[in-house]
Amino acid sequence: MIDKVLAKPLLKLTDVSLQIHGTPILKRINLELLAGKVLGIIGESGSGKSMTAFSILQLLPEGSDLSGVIEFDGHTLTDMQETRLCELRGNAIGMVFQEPMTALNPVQSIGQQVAESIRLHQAVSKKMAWQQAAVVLERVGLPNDEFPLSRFPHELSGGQRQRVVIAIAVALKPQLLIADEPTTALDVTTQSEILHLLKKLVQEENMALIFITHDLAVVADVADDIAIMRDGEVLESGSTERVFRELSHPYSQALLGASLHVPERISASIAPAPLLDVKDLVCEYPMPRQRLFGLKPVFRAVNKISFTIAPGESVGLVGESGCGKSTLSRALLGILPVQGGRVMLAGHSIHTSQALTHEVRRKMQVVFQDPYSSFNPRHKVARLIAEPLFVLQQTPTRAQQKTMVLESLQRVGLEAQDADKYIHEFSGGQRQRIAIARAIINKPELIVLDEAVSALDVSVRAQILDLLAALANDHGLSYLFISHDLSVVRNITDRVLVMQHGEIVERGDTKTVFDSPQNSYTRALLAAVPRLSDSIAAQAAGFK
Amino acid sequence: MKSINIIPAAIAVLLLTSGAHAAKTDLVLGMQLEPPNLDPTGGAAAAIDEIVYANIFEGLTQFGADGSVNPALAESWEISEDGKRYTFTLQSGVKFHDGSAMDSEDVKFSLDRAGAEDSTNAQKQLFANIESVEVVDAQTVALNLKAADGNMLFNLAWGDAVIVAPETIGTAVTSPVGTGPFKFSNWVQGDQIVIEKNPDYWGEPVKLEKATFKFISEPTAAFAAIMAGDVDAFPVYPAPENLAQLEADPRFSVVLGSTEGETILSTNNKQAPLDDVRVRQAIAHAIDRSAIIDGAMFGYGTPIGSHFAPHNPAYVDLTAKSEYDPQKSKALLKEAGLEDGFTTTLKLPPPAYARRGGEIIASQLREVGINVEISNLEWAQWLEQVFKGKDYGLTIVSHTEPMDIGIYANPEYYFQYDNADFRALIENFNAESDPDKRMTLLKDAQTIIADDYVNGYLFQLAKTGVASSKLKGLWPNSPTQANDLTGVYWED
Amino acid sequence: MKLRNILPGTLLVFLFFSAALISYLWTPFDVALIDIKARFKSPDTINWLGTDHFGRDMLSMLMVGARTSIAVAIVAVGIGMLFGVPLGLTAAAKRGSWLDELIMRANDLVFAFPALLIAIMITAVYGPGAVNAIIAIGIFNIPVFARLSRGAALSIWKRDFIQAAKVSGKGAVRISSEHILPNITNLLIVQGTIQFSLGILAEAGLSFVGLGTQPPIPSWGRMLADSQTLIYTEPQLALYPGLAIVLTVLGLNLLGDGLRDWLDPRLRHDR
Amino acid sequence: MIHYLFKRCLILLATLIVASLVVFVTIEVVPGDPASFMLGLNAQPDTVNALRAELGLDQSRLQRYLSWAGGLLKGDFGISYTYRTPVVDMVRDRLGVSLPLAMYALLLSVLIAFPAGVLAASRRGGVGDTAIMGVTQLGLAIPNFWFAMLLVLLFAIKLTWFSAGGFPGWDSGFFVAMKSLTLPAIALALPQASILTRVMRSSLLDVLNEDFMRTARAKGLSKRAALWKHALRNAMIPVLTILGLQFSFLLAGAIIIENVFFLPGLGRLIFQSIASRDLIVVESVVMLLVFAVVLVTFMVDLAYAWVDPRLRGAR
Repeated sequence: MIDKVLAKPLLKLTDVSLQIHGTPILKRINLELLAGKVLGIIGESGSGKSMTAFSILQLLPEGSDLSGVIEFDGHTLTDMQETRLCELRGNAIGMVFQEPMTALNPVQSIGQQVAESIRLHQAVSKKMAWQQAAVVLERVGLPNDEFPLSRFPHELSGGQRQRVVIAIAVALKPQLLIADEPTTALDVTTQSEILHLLKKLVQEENMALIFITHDLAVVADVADDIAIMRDGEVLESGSTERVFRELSHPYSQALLGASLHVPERISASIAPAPLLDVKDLVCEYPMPRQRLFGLKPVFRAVNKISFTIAPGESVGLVGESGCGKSTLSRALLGILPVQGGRVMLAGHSIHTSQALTHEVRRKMQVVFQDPYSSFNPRHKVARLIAEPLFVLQQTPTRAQQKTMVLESLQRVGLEAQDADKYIHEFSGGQRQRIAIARAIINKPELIVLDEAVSALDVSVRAQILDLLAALANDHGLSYLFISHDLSVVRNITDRVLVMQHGEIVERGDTKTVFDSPQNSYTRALLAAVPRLSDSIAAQAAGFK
Repeated sequence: MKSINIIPAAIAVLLLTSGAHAAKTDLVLGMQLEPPNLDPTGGAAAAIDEIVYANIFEGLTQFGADGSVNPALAESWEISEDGKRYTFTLQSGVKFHDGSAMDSEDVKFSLDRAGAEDSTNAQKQLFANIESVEVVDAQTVALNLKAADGNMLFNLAWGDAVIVAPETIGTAVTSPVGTGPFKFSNWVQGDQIVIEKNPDYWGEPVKLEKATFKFISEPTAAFAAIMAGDVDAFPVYPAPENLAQLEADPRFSVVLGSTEGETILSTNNKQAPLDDVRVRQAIAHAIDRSAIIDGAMFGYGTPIGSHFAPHNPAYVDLTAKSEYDPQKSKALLKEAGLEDGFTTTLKLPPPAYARRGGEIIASQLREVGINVEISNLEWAQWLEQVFKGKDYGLTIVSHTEPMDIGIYANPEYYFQYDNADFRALIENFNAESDPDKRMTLLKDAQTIIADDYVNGYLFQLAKTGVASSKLKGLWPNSPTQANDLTGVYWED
Repeated sequence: MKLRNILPGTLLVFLFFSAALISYLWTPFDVALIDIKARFKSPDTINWLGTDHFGRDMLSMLMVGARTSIAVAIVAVGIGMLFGVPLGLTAAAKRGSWLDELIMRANDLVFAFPALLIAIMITAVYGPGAVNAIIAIGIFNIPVFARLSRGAALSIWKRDFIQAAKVSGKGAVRISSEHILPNITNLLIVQGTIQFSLGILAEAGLSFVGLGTQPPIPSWGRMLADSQTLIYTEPQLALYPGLAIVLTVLGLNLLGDGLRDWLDPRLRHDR
Repeated sequence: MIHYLFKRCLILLATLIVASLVVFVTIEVVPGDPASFMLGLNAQPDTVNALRAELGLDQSRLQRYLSWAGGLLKGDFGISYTYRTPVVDMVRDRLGVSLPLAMYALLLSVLIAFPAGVLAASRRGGVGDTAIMGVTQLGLAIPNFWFAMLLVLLFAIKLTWFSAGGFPGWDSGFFVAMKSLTLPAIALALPQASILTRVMRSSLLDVLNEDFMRTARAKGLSKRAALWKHALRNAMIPVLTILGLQFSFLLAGAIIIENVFFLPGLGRLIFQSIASRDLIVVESVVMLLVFAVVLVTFMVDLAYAWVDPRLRGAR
């Protein structure tokens, strides 16, 4: 408390407002950060948290109009000329971005890219810079014997690339490091690794860190101070424990509530006959030939998987990207050929030689992850929702269709007049509702939810989860809930399957799996998940 | 300003080095068509003769600038009483460009070869009448004819009858070896052919050291080339529309002359309704020659009323027989039962006289109710469809062979004009050797085809040459397709 | 701002299209009428743009010429779309299959031929004329549209709503027509205008070398060819048709770019 | 990579074979008989037949195709009907004009397009950008033969700085030869440069929007430095594609320009040969051009790999 009064802040934003092409993005932002401290900025998409970061770096898109004062280490960044700024960027202030896949120049080796930022700010020989680069990469966990400097980005995984980005940012031991959603695009396990790396670096170099995220849990145990943003405003800021203790602003409470949210659902009474019965399912992809002649090698994405889903049951399928869960879902939906095993839906085989009978198709529907690519932008909502009706033997009349559409619209909590709108007029959350409306119009018995809420902000996600729970309760729907996010699965499924390398490594009641995981991988997964409740407890207890 | 001045200077240097300002003993001649090869006894293309005739190759006799037939490799000859044996005395000391001597053996070889069964000579019929070629001695050769032939000396003057050497004829297509005052030097295919002075020429040596024939097919390019000084002369300038302007320019002189090219609206005499003489006459009267000569040739060209060159002493002006009279032609069509006109085809070869003239004629015929469908053809297509296939109604073409009225005696010819009297007349003419009688026969011939309105007779193609005003000695006329450079020199 | 991009193009295109359309009903003078005495008239109240080397009214010639060029280009582009788009969609629907391979190789083959030469050969085979010019130009439009629609379709096929459609039991044909086609029309329209302008240039080129439209039907290309030798004495004869071509093509290109921005900003950089 | 190359070579070969068939068939149906064309109006039928025999035109189509295609493999293009010289020699002479001309034009268009494109992209929406885009629009719209006419009118006839056309040949000196190709090259380059500029610009703009450009800026690179060091190379792929297309276009597509400047190039050779029904020349030269195009596309593909490491590995 006291040192804050004495010490001069490293970074100080005073009444910073930003407009881009006239539309206000930031409204009178005031923030302070002391050297060596960690500031967490939390907000959902569109809250302006990223733009705050870019304002600090003075890297704003065309048509930006920034007012207010940003002071850094005694200089005023807001009226500094470009050349001086270039000297600061990457040198005194480093930045890490959200999307590691695209943050690196694909045509330059990682060594080049790290060395470049060194040579930019230090008068050192190519050779010297190269050596330093090697050192830095070591420190971010890319040992040179495994990852020579000559590697190109496309030869690295997402997590490894993020490490390179970090290496570029910290190469010159900046006083301030800005991390903009550095882990959002990554799997849970990688996420925690990167988090640890950042913590380590910050402590070792005594850097100040601005950590921007949408996920309270991620920052809770990292940040000294926290700022919660919405619509370009800082709703509340202060030391982490205070913020969590008081949570004066209703939105913050909502935010916190949402991320701890548990939808109410009555778990189904398990019926004997399974609705979905998967036996020894195998899916393979051909890969490009290695040698001139000889067969194309195949990649086995799904390897002899068996499981069942009872009517009214909700099953979670958890695994990290590339574990084959999407392949599995498409195979179940019958839109991907399988190389072995069988899938029975209500007693009918999905992968019969002849085309799927309408009756079977009707029983199963799907909701996809990306609310933006899930709809044909050229069609009106009514037509979008009505699409599954195509499978019915006798397609219903216009009138019937209309009523069915309106019905399912209401059931997902949308208005009747929404039927005549185009998809781009809706927000992400609303779109997922429409997706669900499309899924339930045929009164199916099983809905495959492929990362259905992963792309949504926490508050919206909570609403959608409630909706799904309600639908399940009302109509005894079964869900196959595919997700990489364990916290989601935990709150809405009866049973959970953990998937790795195309195989199911652990299965069982959600509760038991979460409380006493048997498989090592499962444990790793669970360990990696930042638990908000824990960190709050920690904060409250006043120690970290 | 300075920087701008530098550029032309630099260019000027380039120009000098590029030798665009030619030394005054060499000459760049523009030609529209490039010869396919350089063997005048093997190919028909006029372009061949236009380069080699009288320059590289010579015949026993040779055309003069006025169309007269003069001695060449034959210094003199005698004709037997019955007119069936021609004895030629050859020039002495004539050498081919490869140094070998030219003697009567070469003459025999050349003429036999040209007339042989498998000969690919385009004017074979010229030699059809030759019974045998007889070597009397090295300097004397005799021709025995099947029948008396007044045309023989004339025939032997053709480019297709030049004397070649057996040992070099194989390569004549690309590097001709003749006896002429120039010898072949170099051929950049698609661009130019160069010939240079033959130092040991048997006759009077030529004044030019070197002559370049540059091939420029596009009329625009031709104009540009002459204006830019890339070319010293265009013996046959392809774009009459520019002549007025060029004439006004002191740097150039425009040489107007006559050609053997009767430009006619060839008519398919076997295709209805054109097989009706009244219809053909109607067409003749519907055509306004002056408009065509103005519109297509910009005034250059002499109206003709029959298939005969006006500059020929035997010429009779028959244009009155087919003067411009739309009313009359309408009447004739009515008479032929075609008062509401008819439709026929007009197939046009590439030259401007045909394409432009065609459009004009089409609109003139439309005036009297004759509807023509124009289709533009390349030469190859024209030969295929019109000349060989006889699948046409009307076409426009210029017949550039000298004294070729004889073609009307061939019913198979593409006009398909079949008139026994005319054929008889031509036979007499060919057998006749008395000049006066020949003259009258020719006049009758002209009149017959004019009265039969075999074709629409438009105009005699003018030879519109353009040359640097300092250049002298080019042939004004072309009695045959040739650019005889023996007399050409630069005036300083 | 969008309007600013589209407006000039639209105006130019409209100008020449209307000129072409009007010429069907009315032209100041009959273009088939040749009057040698009246040739090379400079512009006056009767002949607004003067007369050509046959005494024909330039304005009328230009109007009918516009008709020819536009007609040829439109049909050529039509051919390209008619064959190209289905081919492209099929290839995309059956991506990776031998059919896809076949179609794409065939495209490469056509692309491998020097377009203008083939056009010349075609006109040499079947004789010169508008129809053959159209065919010649059209053939080379096919692969353009085939590639474009295949590429665009592939990116659409990846989208989730296609999966949803499959789950609803829809087949490749139905998906292509219901979902793919509507989503690539913008691209097609934009490319269409570009090919259109290229078509006009091509027609002009062919007519210029005498293989395009045949007399007495006027065409800009042939007007240029006819006036070639006169460019030094009667430059306006070469100027008007040249400008007509330039302005029409310019208009179409501007329109194309405008549409590109207007219809779908995401396509702004698309090539 | 090897596998990829191998596959490409197979495709290349197949393309050529099919192409040769297409070419032969298309051209053999062209009406018009070379022999009778060569012999002209007054030729006798038997003369024509004699010539046909001499040219081997009396053989069956299949025979002719096989002997022709076989010859091509051996690099023997046959003997021209009209010129009576080996087609190879003619092609060599003509290439001596067309190839330099194409390269010259391409060079010009690159020299114009690269700076212009970069400038326009970096000054996006600015005056420079608008001006450059305007000029390119015009460049795209002007028919190059018309442009060529105007060039001749101005530089050859009014100013007489350049000769109006023709090609003196390389033995008359490099500069003289190049000079005679200058106007044609300019005429050809104008539209090409316009296209290239636009492609350059748009693909640069794409790259400038990429995340890694932001990374570069965050490193402390100035706008300009980031553009040169990171954007350009990434922007090359579409540009390379267009360059490839343009080269093959320039090699063959210069027909009209060659006519306007009466240059003895490949295009004009084909044009004349079609007119004179010198079929074997047409066939051989078209095949040659097809080969050139396929080859260039192939090389462009290799260039991709050179530019973009992602393409080096598999495929």
